[in-house]
Amino acid sequence: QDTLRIGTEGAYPPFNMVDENGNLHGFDIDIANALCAQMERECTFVIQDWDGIIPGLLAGKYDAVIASMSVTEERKQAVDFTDKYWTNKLQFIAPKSVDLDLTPEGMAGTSVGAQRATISAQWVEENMPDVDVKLYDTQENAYLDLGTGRIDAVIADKLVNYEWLESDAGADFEFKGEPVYENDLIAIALRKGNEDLLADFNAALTAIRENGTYAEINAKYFPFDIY
Amino acid sequence: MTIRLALTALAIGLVLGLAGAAAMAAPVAPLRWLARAYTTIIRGIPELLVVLLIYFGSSVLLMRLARPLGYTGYIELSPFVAGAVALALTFGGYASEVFRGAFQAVPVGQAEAAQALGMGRIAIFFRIVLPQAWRIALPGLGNLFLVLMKDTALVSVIGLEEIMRKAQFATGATKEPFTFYLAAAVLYLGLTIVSMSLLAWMERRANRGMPRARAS
Amino acid sequence: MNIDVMIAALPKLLEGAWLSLQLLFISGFFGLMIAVPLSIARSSPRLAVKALPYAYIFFFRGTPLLVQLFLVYYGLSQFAFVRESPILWPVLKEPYWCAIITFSLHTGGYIAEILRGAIQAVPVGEVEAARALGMRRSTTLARIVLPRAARIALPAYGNELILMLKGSALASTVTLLDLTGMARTIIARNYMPVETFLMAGVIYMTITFVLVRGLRFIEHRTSAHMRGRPTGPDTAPPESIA
Amino acid sequence: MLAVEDIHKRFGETEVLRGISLTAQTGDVIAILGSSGSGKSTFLRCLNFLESPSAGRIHLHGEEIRTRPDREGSLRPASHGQLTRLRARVGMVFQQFNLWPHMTVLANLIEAPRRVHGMGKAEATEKAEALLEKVGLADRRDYYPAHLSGGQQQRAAIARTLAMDPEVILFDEPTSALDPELVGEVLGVMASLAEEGRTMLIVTHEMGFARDVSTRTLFLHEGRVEEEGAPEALFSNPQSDRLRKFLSRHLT
Amino acid sequence: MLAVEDIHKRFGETEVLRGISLTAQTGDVIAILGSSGSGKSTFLRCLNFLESPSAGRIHLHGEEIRTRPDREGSLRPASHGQLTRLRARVGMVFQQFNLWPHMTVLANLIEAPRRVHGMGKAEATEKAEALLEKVGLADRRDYYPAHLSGGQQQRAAIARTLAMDPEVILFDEPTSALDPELVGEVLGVMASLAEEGRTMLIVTHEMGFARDVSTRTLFLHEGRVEEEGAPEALFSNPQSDRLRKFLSRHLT
Ligand SMILES: Nc1ncnc2c1ncn2[C@@H]1O[C@H](COP(=O)(O)OP(=O)(O)OP(=O)(O)O)[C@@H](O)[C@H]1O
Ligand SMILES: Nc1ncnc2c1ncn2[C@@H]1O[C@H](COP(=O)(O)OP(=O)(O)OP(=O)(O)O)[C@@H](O)[C@H]1O
Ligand SMILES: [Mg+2]
Ligand SMILES: [Mg+2]
Repeated sequence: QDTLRIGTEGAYPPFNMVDENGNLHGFDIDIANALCAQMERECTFVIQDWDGIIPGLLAGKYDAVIASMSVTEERKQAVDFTDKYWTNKLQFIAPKSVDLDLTPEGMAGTSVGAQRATISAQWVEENMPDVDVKLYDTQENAYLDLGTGRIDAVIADKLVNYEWLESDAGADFEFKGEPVYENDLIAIALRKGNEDLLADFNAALTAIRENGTYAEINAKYFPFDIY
Repeated sequence: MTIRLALTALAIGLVLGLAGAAAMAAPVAPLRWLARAYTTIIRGIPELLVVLLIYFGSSVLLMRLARPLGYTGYIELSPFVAGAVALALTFGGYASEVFRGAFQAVPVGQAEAAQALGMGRIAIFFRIVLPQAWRIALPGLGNLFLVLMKDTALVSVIGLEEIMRKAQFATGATKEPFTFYLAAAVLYLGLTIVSMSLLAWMERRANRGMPRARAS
Repeated sequence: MNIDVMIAALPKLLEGAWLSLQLLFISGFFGLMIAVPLSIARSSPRLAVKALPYAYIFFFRGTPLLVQLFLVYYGLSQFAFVRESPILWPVLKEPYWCAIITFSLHTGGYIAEILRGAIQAVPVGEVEAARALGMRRSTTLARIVLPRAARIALPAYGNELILMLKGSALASTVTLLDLTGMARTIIARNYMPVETFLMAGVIYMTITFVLVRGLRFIEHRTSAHMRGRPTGPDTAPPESIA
Repeated sequence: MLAVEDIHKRFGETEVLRGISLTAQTGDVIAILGSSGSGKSTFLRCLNFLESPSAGRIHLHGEEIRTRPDREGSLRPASHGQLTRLRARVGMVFQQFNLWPHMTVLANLIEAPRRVHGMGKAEATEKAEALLEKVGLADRRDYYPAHLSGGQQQRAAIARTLAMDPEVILFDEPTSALDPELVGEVLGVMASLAEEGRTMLIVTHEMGFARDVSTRTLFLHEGRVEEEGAPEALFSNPQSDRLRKFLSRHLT
Repeated sequence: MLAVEDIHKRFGETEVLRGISLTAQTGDVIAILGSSGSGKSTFLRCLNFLESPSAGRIHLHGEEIRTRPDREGSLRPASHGQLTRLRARVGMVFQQFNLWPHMTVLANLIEAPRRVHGMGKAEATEKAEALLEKVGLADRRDYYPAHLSGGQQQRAAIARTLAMDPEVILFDEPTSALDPELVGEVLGVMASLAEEGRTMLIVTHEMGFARDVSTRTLFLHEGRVEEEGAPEALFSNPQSDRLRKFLSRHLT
């Protein structure tokens, strides 16, 4: 059997990122490696910018995308998804010194940063029409602007926000309110019609959930269960 | 990587640029149209698109061609080749314009003298017109080369690692965007120092025999 | 290929194109304003005069536009005094002005280099004639050197404008919804990158085409003195190598 | 050798040449006189198609230069191969010299013989040096044209043309930038070329030379041959008023 | 009016001018003869600092042009303001014409009067047209230089200089591209300028003109004034061998 080529972004810590030596690591990578081990297949990683990650899959540059991709209706038209391998929640963060009224009316007129082409971006645009949404290419840039006060709040995946709040730069900021969205399932994307591969992945996912490998990886990154 | 890619694209692009400029001044109308269409279109679409078109387009095309032959796997142009071709095409389009301007600035008498001596068109072009136009074209070409060097960043989209891409990884890893973009800037500046010194040297060579106006 | 998608995207894309055009023309104008004095100083034989413009051109040609844009947009805002300044911050807070400032400085460096080459290509005799008639340096520059240089530089300047048009796509990285930014936002929702980018590409092409035609027209208008003379049938370079 | 039939040339509205015919045999030296703007340079330039005539035929070395009319009504050469071949046997010295500024004097001289005749570098250099000696420029062989005086440039331009050993030579005011002493020398060189049997057309303001060396003299006026004939006859007994007026200044 | 003391000029190794001195009063017409490459053009160009002399002093209109030596040992003008002011009163006609190709003949003529003297457009145009009439170019006022014949370009260059009404005029072979008839006319114009009391330095190969119009004649040889004096004396009784040789061709 050929090696399985897996596409990922490498710019989404702590899920997938590249260290100083150019090596990929992170939650997604560990999961991917565990799955490959479970399926007893050889895997290689292909790094691809987020914007081109689905086109790259469709063009056959790689066979699966393990890049913390949310399952959405639009995406389902283009690709097939496995079962979820973690669940994403969206939550606002903002400076500790301000109070945010997280209703659509209360947020009207504020500017909120989000990463382009993410569920977060889509969620604010749909649920808070009067908010001035600023779209960033990378999550870091959104945090930078939050730090300088160009924007009032950032909406992003809870886990990503958590990571940033833990860092020095995030010291003056905190989560605001409860997660606004909890239905964001994260799964592996495959080209349509790859039924065998889909089945293999799902089987492997169930297996690592059951044999404790998943919990081990989870614990390595987060103090709480993210499944 | 950046340098090898840039130089390869430069070499092909210069040839394309010369050919384009020559065709735009050609007495044959269809050739002129072709050259104009080339420079307008290639300059009209974003470089990124050219890169993607060549890279993904070529693999789609190659696979289409291969399918009837019974091959169903995935084929692609190596990112290097695809990148070099795409960047060369782009460079060529812009360089055509620079050369065209430079050719126009060479006094006609120069070519006429060569014609009157019975020199062929190719000899006139390479021995008389080009060396003089070259001098005028160099600053514009230098600009383009520096742009080209930075365009190599676009190739990262199709998976070739190079400076900018590395900077982005480093940013992701350390959360200090400023430092790393600055580092990338410094690296590019280093490459620029080399390119600009080379260009200055070429200009000095090209300017032999050409008097310059004094400030007084 | 889905035509409906393309048509649905059009109004938004045109909105983005309008921003792109603003960025292009405003920074194109300021860039030229920066470039003219810069190129004049840069072509001076005196080291003291040409050192500074040289450094400027060197920096702005030598670093990627994206880096420059990030330095201005994210970099400057890192300094507390910038954020607290009542003059700087209202301007630098806005991505729009950050983009305009960066693009102007950037294109200024490139245009300066093109102009410098053209200034040095003006035959000495013509400059000497002006000096001998008692024209001041500024007059000589304004009336003889720059008009001649402008004509020589025009095709390369066209390149620079088009490159700037496309460079302006980077504005999308600082949250501006220019043509590219708009296209990318639309793609994030419709997952039709091919159709959407194609449509954006068509708009870029149209703008480029109009620019190219406009420049050709200016070229034609300013080259009356060169027409007619090269009636020789083969003053043109050979097409045979094409 | 050279036969020109009814050459016309118009620039837009104005007709600069209005039908000039001329035949020159081997060894003919034809002086062309005429006031400023009468079309002398244009006529020479039409002969080797640097300017496209509007009408007329040109035979060189017994071959007619094939032409086809273009949209604006000028005659373009139909075959570049033919034209290039013929041009290699017709030399021209330009009124504006048109030396190549990016080459030294020597390089200017050896360029065409090497590229056109495929002459070796050593041979071309030797020949060029002999010619430079002849026009008194031996010590300037490694100068660039911009560093030469006007007269030196003119002599370099003459030498460049002679380096091709052309059978027909077109001179456009070849002594305009020269002092009387050098004029004498250059005219001497030209007289010796005539003796070698070369055909020459010389646009000149040197009446003395026209009278002494030319085998025939033409007087152009407003694009037409106003008068033509043996130099003695023309100078001593001009028929037309124009020529008489033209010569008057010189004769006094 | 114009006083030049011991001007030297070297290009790298070669010394082209080796100490030339000269004074010219208002109304003087000084003809400068010399063989090709003797330094005539270089001398004229040094006078208004288009070329930086290596040594010497120049007084114009009673003012000394202030200079300071640069690193290569040439004298640079110390004050550009002063130089520009003085240049406006010294005209120069170049051997290579140096017309501005992007302007029509008329625009070439009115440019300097308007920008330097601040003359109104109408006035400048009127004056330019009168001058063009004088040199026989009235019908070419809207032509670009590239569309003019050699002689027409030369006359346009002369007219451009005269349009500034300079008190001192430097002519570098102003009739080289002209036919005898026009030479006569242009020399006539110059003679009338002399009568108006302008100071002129004329590099020329027209011995007749030098003899008839100049108040003094200089013969340059290898960068030195070989002989100088009243034209009659110089022409009828040359002292040096060089001048005798130089004149011999003309006198025969
Ligand atoms: N830039 C230069 N570098 C080196 N040598 C030069 C330069 N300019 C002029 N010369 C040399 O200086 C000498 C004098 O030149 P100049 O132009 O003054 O001669 P001229 O007397 O005007 O001659 P002509 O009558 O031929 O015009 C020439 O031998 C020429 O080769
Ligand atoms: N490209 C052109 N467009 C329009 N008119 C032109 C062009 N070239 C030349 N002419 C005109 O044609 C006429 C003849 O020019 P030509 O150069 O043949 O004159 P010439 O006899 O050589 O004069 P000279 O002795 O002054 O050199 C001139 O009146 C000139 O203005
Ligand atoms: Mg002529
Ligand atoms: Mg001279």
